[in-house]
Amino acid sequence: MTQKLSNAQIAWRAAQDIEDGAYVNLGIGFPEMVARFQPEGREAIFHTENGVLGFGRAPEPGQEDWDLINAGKKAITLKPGTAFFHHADSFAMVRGGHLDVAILGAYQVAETGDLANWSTGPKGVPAVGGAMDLVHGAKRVAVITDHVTKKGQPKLVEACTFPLTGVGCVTRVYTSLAVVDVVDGRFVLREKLPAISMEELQAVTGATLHVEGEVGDLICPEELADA
Amino acid sequence: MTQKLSNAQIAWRAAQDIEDGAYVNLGIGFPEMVARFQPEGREAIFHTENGVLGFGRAPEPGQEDWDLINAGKKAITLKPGTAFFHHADSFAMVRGGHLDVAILGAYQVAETGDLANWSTGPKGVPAVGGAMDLVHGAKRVAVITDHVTKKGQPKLVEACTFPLTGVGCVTRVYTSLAVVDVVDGRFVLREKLPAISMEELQAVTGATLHVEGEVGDLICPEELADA
Amino acid sequence: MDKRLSSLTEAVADIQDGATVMIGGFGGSGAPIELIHALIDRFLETGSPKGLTVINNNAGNGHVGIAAMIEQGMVKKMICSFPRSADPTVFTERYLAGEIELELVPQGTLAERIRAGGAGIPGFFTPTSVGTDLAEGKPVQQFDGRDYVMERWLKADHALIKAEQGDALGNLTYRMAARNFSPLMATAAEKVVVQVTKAVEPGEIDPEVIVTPGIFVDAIIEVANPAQEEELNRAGAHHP
Amino acid sequence: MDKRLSSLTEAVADIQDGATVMIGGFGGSGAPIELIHALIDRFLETGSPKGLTVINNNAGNGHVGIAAMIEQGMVKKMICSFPRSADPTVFTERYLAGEIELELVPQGTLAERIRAGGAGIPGFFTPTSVGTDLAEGKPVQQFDGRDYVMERWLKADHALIKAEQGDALGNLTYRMAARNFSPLMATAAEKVVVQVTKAVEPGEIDPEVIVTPGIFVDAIIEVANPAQEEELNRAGAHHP
Repeated sequence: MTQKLSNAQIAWRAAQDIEDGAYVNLGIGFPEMVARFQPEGREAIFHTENGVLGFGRAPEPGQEDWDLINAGKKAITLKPGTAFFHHADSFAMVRGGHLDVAILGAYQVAETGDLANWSTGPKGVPAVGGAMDLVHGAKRVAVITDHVTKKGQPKLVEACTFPLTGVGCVTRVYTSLAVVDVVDGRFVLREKLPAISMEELQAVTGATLHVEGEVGDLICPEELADA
Repeated sequence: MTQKLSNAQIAWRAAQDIEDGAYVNLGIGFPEMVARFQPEGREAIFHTENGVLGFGRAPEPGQEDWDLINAGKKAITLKPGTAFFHHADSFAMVRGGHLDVAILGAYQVAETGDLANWSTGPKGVPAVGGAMDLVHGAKRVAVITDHVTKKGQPKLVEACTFPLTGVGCVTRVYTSLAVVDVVDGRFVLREKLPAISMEELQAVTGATLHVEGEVGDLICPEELADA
Repeated sequence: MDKRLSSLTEAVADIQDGATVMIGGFGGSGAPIELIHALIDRFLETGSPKGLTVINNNAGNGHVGIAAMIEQGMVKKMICSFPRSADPTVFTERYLAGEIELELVPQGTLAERIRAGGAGIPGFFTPTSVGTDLAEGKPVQQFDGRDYVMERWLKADHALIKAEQGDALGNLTYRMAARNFSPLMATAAEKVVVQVTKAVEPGEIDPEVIVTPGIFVDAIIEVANPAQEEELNRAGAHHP
Repeated sequence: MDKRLSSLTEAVADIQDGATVMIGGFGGSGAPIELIHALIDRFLETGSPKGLTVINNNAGNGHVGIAAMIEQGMVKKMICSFPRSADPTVFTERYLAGEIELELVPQGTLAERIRAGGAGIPGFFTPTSVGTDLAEGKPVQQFDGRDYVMERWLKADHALIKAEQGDALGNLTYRMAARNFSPLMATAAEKVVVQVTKAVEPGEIDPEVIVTPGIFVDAIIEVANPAQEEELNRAGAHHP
């Protein structure tokens, strides 16, 4: 089992579930990539914690205005309809349930929907940012992640061993091998790579994958395989 | 004892204690009159609950813009430096202790500093507005009032019999006869009309008036006597 | 995505019997008169919506706007800080007759409860009303030696508000003191409908001066030259 | 009343040892570099202020701004949400050596605590951090069947912030995402000093577009062409 989705392919798959006009927050780092793959004819409106709604793509190198950045401190651009606001209003949008979707990275996701994505333990400098707010604010909290860690350990688990970001908050996980929903404290497999068997997938998953109805084929654009 | 200050004179006296640059909220009705009497060389900045700071005087009749009003729904005007904001920000100014002075009317003030100014009992339609916020927000809460009710009952009392607006909030009362401070649960007389004796004043006051040091003469401009 | 509607009728079509409705405005400034009157017209035609709980700073003035809603019998309960006005007869009579409920809330607490509803804060502590009748039955807690009352968030099914400019994405500006509660109400209702004096394209409003970002707004309807409640009342207007 | 100061030295003169200081900015956007560097210069000359508690979203980047304050040993404690950056070495080394304290606060909770400090709300409930290590020791209360953590207000002795325009009365506008925490911090500190890129006369800023009304501001100092922290760091700048 060597085949798996690239990060771009995972981000592409997550982007397919975002509806036209949805208000979306993308976590810093890998999740930011989701913005690149909005399906034709749909336009999401992106929110960033630091007070910008409806911003545009990254500027060309050299064209950055460093007062116009996202939560990852990357330069962004204006679009018609962009709005600025302060941090309390920004998190009113988050905490008040005004965002349709938040897409975040993860160290671990538990079958209960618990998420661990801010700390791998007491060593080093802890940093949480807006993740704990987002997981209890957005109407739908999804995770994009490799299916396993770099050392091959499952990231989908029965219970998180890393410090929690939020309890029972994740409803869908897009991994490098599968799309898995959290339903009533269980993982329910929705899609998997055609080339991987149920047994192989279960073997790299730390909790039981349930099947309810059909399991779809997880097929992403080939040209993103190396992206 | 027929001599007493006019409302304009009481308002004038209260205005003398407002420092240059002070942020001031004037209760609706009689207290609004205080704005007319800013001493030469001083300029207070007036706040109104409905989201305007640093506004100007009433417009000429016929020049009103009814989207530019104060909390008493009276038309006001712009001045250089006027700012608009929403109601939550407006009461953040109030509750957060950013106002230097609030000047309010009263049904009764107790020697404890308790204020009753919103309801005279269960009859009729109750209405509170922003008074309960102001009494616990402004750094200094002062009252302007006739010394007695229309029926001659004392308004400065040992304990309010009307429903309270706030507990222990008033620090100075400007009446038609005297200036009285609330100090440690006692009324301390600071100024009185020269023509009234201590005994006469005490007779129309519902709690003991204490004297600490000199009692000043309460002298207001004669030309305001009929205003 | 274009949040612009084409008619006032459409704008108020989905408010159900028994709904809680926040209505912007402080006195006449910011009152969305055309939206309110469209709602009254719907009620007069169809008998619905009725049994409404209305949240506004006041309880109507004269015989237009919220006063007219009350006059028509659409309102079961008012949540407000100051149910008095130049002509509060409509509310006063029904209140004294026991035909309308009143939840009286200090003005700053009303504003903060609405903000809390929009910001996902179910409860907060305020010094306002401590020791008064309006704190009765509410938890009191001490912080740093001072007593505070716990207040709950306030949310609504609908908000009807008035703004100055609105773009197709729902970004809004307001006009002077007509701003008041409207930006808060826009955050605290399930469905937020805004009458704007001028509908514009996205990008026409400077991003720095947007007061209500579009995320809070569901629909906008342009009402050029809107009526001003105070002016209607000074002219003795009635609706209908 | 004119809140304009004539020098940066004057602007930071009254910050005492052990003070709590809110500093605006999110990463480099909105960081009041000139005010911070004036404070560092004062410390280098006089040995004061030291033992500061600094509130900011981050904990400095590179060797300018807050990082330079930490590097000079002026900071006892950081209250922030994200003490990481492109070059967090200064904070990281001191933190791992136990030479600086850290109070880590979720970003939305940090913003709301500051707002609460400015708005006279001593405590509020938030769903953020429920069931996590960051809720340890905090009261939890259920509302409508869901758990919430009680958080306390956050106030400071001083706020140092950066704005775009400021008039003599202290009315402010900001520039794009440089707004972030600054309007909140302006409400929550005893003494608020603002470096503005352009100082103007009252009336020059449209009353509709003022973000921070002057009531929250104690002093402004014009710093035309201010440094941008991100650009300083990309150029490898150090202060001093």
